[in-house]
Amino acid sequence: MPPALLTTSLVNTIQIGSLYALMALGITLTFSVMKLPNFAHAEYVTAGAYAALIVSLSGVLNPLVIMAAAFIVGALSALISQLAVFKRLEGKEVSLYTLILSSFAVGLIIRYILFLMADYFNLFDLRIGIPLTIVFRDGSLILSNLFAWVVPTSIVLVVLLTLLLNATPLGREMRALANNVNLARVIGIPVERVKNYTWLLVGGLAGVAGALWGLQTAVHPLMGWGAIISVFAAAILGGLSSFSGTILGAYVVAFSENTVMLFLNANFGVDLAYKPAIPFIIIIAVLLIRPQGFTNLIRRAGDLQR
Amino acid sequence: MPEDPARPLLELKSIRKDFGGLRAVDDVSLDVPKGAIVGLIGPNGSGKSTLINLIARATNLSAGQVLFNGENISDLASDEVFRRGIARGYQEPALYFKMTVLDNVLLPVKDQRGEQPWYAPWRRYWQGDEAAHAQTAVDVLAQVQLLQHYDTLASDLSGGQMKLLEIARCLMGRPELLLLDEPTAGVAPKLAYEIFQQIARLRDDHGITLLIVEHRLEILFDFADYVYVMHLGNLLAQGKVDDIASDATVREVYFGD
Amino acid sequence: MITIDGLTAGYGKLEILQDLSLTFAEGQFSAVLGPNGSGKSTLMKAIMGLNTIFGGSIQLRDRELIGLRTEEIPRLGIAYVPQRENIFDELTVRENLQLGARVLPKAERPAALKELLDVFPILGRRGSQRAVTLSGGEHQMLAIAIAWLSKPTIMLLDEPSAGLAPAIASDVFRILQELREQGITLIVVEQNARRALQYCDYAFVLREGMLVFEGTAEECLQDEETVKGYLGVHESARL
Amino acid sequence: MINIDIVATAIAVLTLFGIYSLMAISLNLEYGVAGVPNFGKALFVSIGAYTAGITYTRLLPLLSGFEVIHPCGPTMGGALQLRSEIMATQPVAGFINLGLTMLIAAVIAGAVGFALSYVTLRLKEEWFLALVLLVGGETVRIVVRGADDFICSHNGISSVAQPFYFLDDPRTSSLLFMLLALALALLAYLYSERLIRSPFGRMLKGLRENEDVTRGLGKGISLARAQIMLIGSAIAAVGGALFALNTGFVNTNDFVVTLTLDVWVMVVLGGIGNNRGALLGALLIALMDRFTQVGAIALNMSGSDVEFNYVRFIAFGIILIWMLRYRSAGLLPESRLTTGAHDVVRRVLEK
Repeated sequence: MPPALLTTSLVNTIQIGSLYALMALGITLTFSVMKLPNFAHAEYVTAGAYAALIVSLSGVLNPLVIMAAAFIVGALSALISQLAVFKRLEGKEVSLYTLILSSFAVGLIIRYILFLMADYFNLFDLRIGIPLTIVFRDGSLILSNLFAWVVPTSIVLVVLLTLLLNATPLGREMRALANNVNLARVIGIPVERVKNYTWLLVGGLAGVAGALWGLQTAVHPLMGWGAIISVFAAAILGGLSSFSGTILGAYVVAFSENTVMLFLNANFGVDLAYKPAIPFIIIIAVLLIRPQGFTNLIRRAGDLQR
Repeated sequence: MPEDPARPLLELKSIRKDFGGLRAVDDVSLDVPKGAIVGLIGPNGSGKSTLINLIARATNLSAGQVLFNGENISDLASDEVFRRGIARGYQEPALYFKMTVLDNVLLPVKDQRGEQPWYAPWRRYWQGDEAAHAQTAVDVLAQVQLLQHYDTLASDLSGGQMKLLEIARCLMGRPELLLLDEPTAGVAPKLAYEIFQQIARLRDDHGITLLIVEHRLEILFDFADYVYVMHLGNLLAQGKVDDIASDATVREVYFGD
Repeated sequence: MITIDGLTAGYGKLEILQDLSLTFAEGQFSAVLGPNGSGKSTLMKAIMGLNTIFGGSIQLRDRELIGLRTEEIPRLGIAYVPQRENIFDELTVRENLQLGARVLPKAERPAALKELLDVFPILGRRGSQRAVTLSGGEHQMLAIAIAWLSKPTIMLLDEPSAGLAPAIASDVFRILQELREQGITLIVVEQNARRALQYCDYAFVLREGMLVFEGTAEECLQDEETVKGYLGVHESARL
Repeated sequence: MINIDIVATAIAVLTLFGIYSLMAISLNLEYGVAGVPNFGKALFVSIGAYTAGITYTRLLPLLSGFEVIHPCGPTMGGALQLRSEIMATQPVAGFINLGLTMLIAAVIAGAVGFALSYVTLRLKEEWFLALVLLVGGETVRIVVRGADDFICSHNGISSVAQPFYFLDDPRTSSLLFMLLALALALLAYLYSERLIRSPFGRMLKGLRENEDVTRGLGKGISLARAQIMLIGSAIAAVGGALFALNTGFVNTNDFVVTLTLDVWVMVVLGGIGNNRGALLGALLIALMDRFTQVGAIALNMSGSDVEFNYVRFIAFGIILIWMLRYRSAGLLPESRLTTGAHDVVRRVLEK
């Protein structure tokens, strides 16, 4: 594989991996706190991307404002799906398959509302209108201002989220809920409120991920849905429970989709059309061979440090 | 294998069970002789239910052997254990709540022709067998006084009836050994006595051997031949009912003498 | 302090407690005794709003508890230590303690955490360990500490010594006695009657979901044969 | 106003109903009766369709004594023409090909379903099976889409025809095809009804309610689950083959997760565990599909820009959530079907 291709693919890995991490952390958080594999998560991403697109089309080009709008829209769509659907089903002791099915349904509704809207206002395949400039060039390696936005922002957000979970009372309560919800009730944690905050956080992060994503590719109602399996693959690599495992998983998935795929293509002639199969293969392999994902590896390393 | 009449029906040889760091059952050896009603008592968390689960192979042993009729069944799956003749009841009734009483008892009948999917659509092939099983079910249900309820959903039964249905369901598998985990839990005192009367009849009329975990000691002591006492995963004492009832160790674990 | 009147409670359709009436007095260390399945744990859970209530009332100083959500009850000064899964085992010991203190006003938390180390010195050394790595005795201490940190006036404990070696079980009861000296009303479910009676002031004996005996610890010990009969460990019970 | 050909619409809806019924009955057997969450329905349906795509381009010419023309790329037109010629002039070859297609599809899908059910044994959590099947379906789709020679990668293959193509009157031929689809659906319905009312069906319900207890009662549950996956997958593949014949071409884009969801909606809507419910669900979705198409045309002709298809999916989601929330047993809840043992006991009691 030519070195130029390698560098580009590594840059892509970092860029895409950071976005995957933002989205996959949401999946992990929903699964561990709410015990729900939420397939509607993809749609919070798309909703955030459209919020960002609309704000940018209205002439506001400040990336912070754009991301704030995406955060709010993503957070609200997540909270609404909890209050209108998931919470009501939860009280009825329904099977997990009912919950999975309902998350598909919620996703369907949001996705096609976005379709209707995009259709009506002609908002297909537009990019969020921040002008593209090149900030770094060294031989074949070209970094645009998008890279300068996307990568640091997602890394900062991932760090902030990790801090929130590990060093704030709210984060502690979320983890307490994930660990033992009955005990959380018994010691007086307001479970419903913590859940609502979790949804806001999860949706908001997904929204921002959508906005960042919309900076580098065109916004389309299917963009989130198209990535959902990669994102699930990352979360499953984290054992659906470990946050550090999920982040690692996100970069592993991005690395396999970009660098490994290019490597296979260059050396073994594997068609690039098979690229979408990579996260699927990762998921099946992990579920079959190592369902706990990276969890124990990381924990062991952590325990050794003590 | 020639059958040794002196050989116990069930033998546990130094069995052990660890859950992570916790040793739930520690080096327990015990025998259940053929045709006996054997009681297993001990305070909460002493490992009685785990022992039942180990014998029925609902969980894996960490060490030791379970011999049934002299055969080592430690590595069999739970369906094989049932087919060898060991049936078990659960502490919380584990019935098919959305199925009728009759369907509950018919399901465990062994080797049903109609259970082969390739033959299942041809009624004629299995209908005769099914009618015969239904006749057996009539007898079994009549014995536990549930015959009138044959068409009721299991979820609509009372707690005591659920316990009886579970015993009836075990019987349909024609077991040699029946493991019961607190057959009177959550049942009114009067009914509890009746349940034990039914249990005694299983031994007397059908020759079924019983191993029973029970906390109503006064009822158990009326019916059991032999009692094992467990505490913190260990076998603390064993003996005939009269010895155990006055045994200091039993009083120790239950009262703290 | 807690007055239970005509309480019928259980799980799903199952009624385990039958029309139970009793009063836990303020400042006392009460033990709830009885064989397995007699409804001891059900009583604890009913107070905490964790199971189905079919009828009756549970009052804390004239305030009705039935109908409150579980998470509101700790705010009234009642802390509960369940028998199993009573710590957040994936979190560190320190985080467990911080969660225990969360009901307190912010200003009081550091003092409470500091005071804790006097009562439970062992937990200070384990601060950054994940709780799952604790030994059986430490685990139980942590569970009690979590409940104690909310500065409750009443603590309910469900078999705090279950599965512990006798020496450690006695340690647990000694700690409970210390808490009682701090003025906390204690209600303890226990299977080992002798051990409970050694430490508590007052005992209730349940059987088949009904109250069959109550009295001070001395009365229980004097009337030991009767109590044993109720617990099902006496020969006379066979007659 | 637009003119709607009522007869043609009815034929189209009923054909679709027959095809959907096969899919719904297969999922009802797997999930409704045995509790196996087959979120890979699209995979098994697609196996049927891909098989049709291959047999109609490779097997059919051989059966009727022609050389196979490669159906992809520049020779595509020639292959299509050859297919038309054979289908129009040699109906017997067409029927043999149809029978072989269904047989091969059912065998392959059944084998795949049988094998995949054993995946469950290795999974840590029960719902992972749903995920593995969902993802497995997509993986196969991507691999098939990437393979050039299989069904012409992403272009799809269009040399599939329904067996009554030789008739001059297209209406008669589509009517006969509708009858074929309905007959197969009826067959599947009768077969699965008998299965549910047999001791095997009773064991499957036991498996659904409590796996561990059923195993503890001496039942080999892994085998039973594999068997029902085999049966369900084979039925779904027959549905998939008909689906391909009905649309006239095979394209991987038709077999995405949405198709799986469609089938789930049919079963949830109609009644989980009830075959008649599955049929009702299939009928409602077939009607909805058709009316969406008609509605979309009507809407466009009235000058509106709104894409009616989107509204269909939104309505779909809302119906699904509403059903799950308020009528989780479906429109036709499961009945207490039994083996006849109840009649025996009733007679004993009456005596």
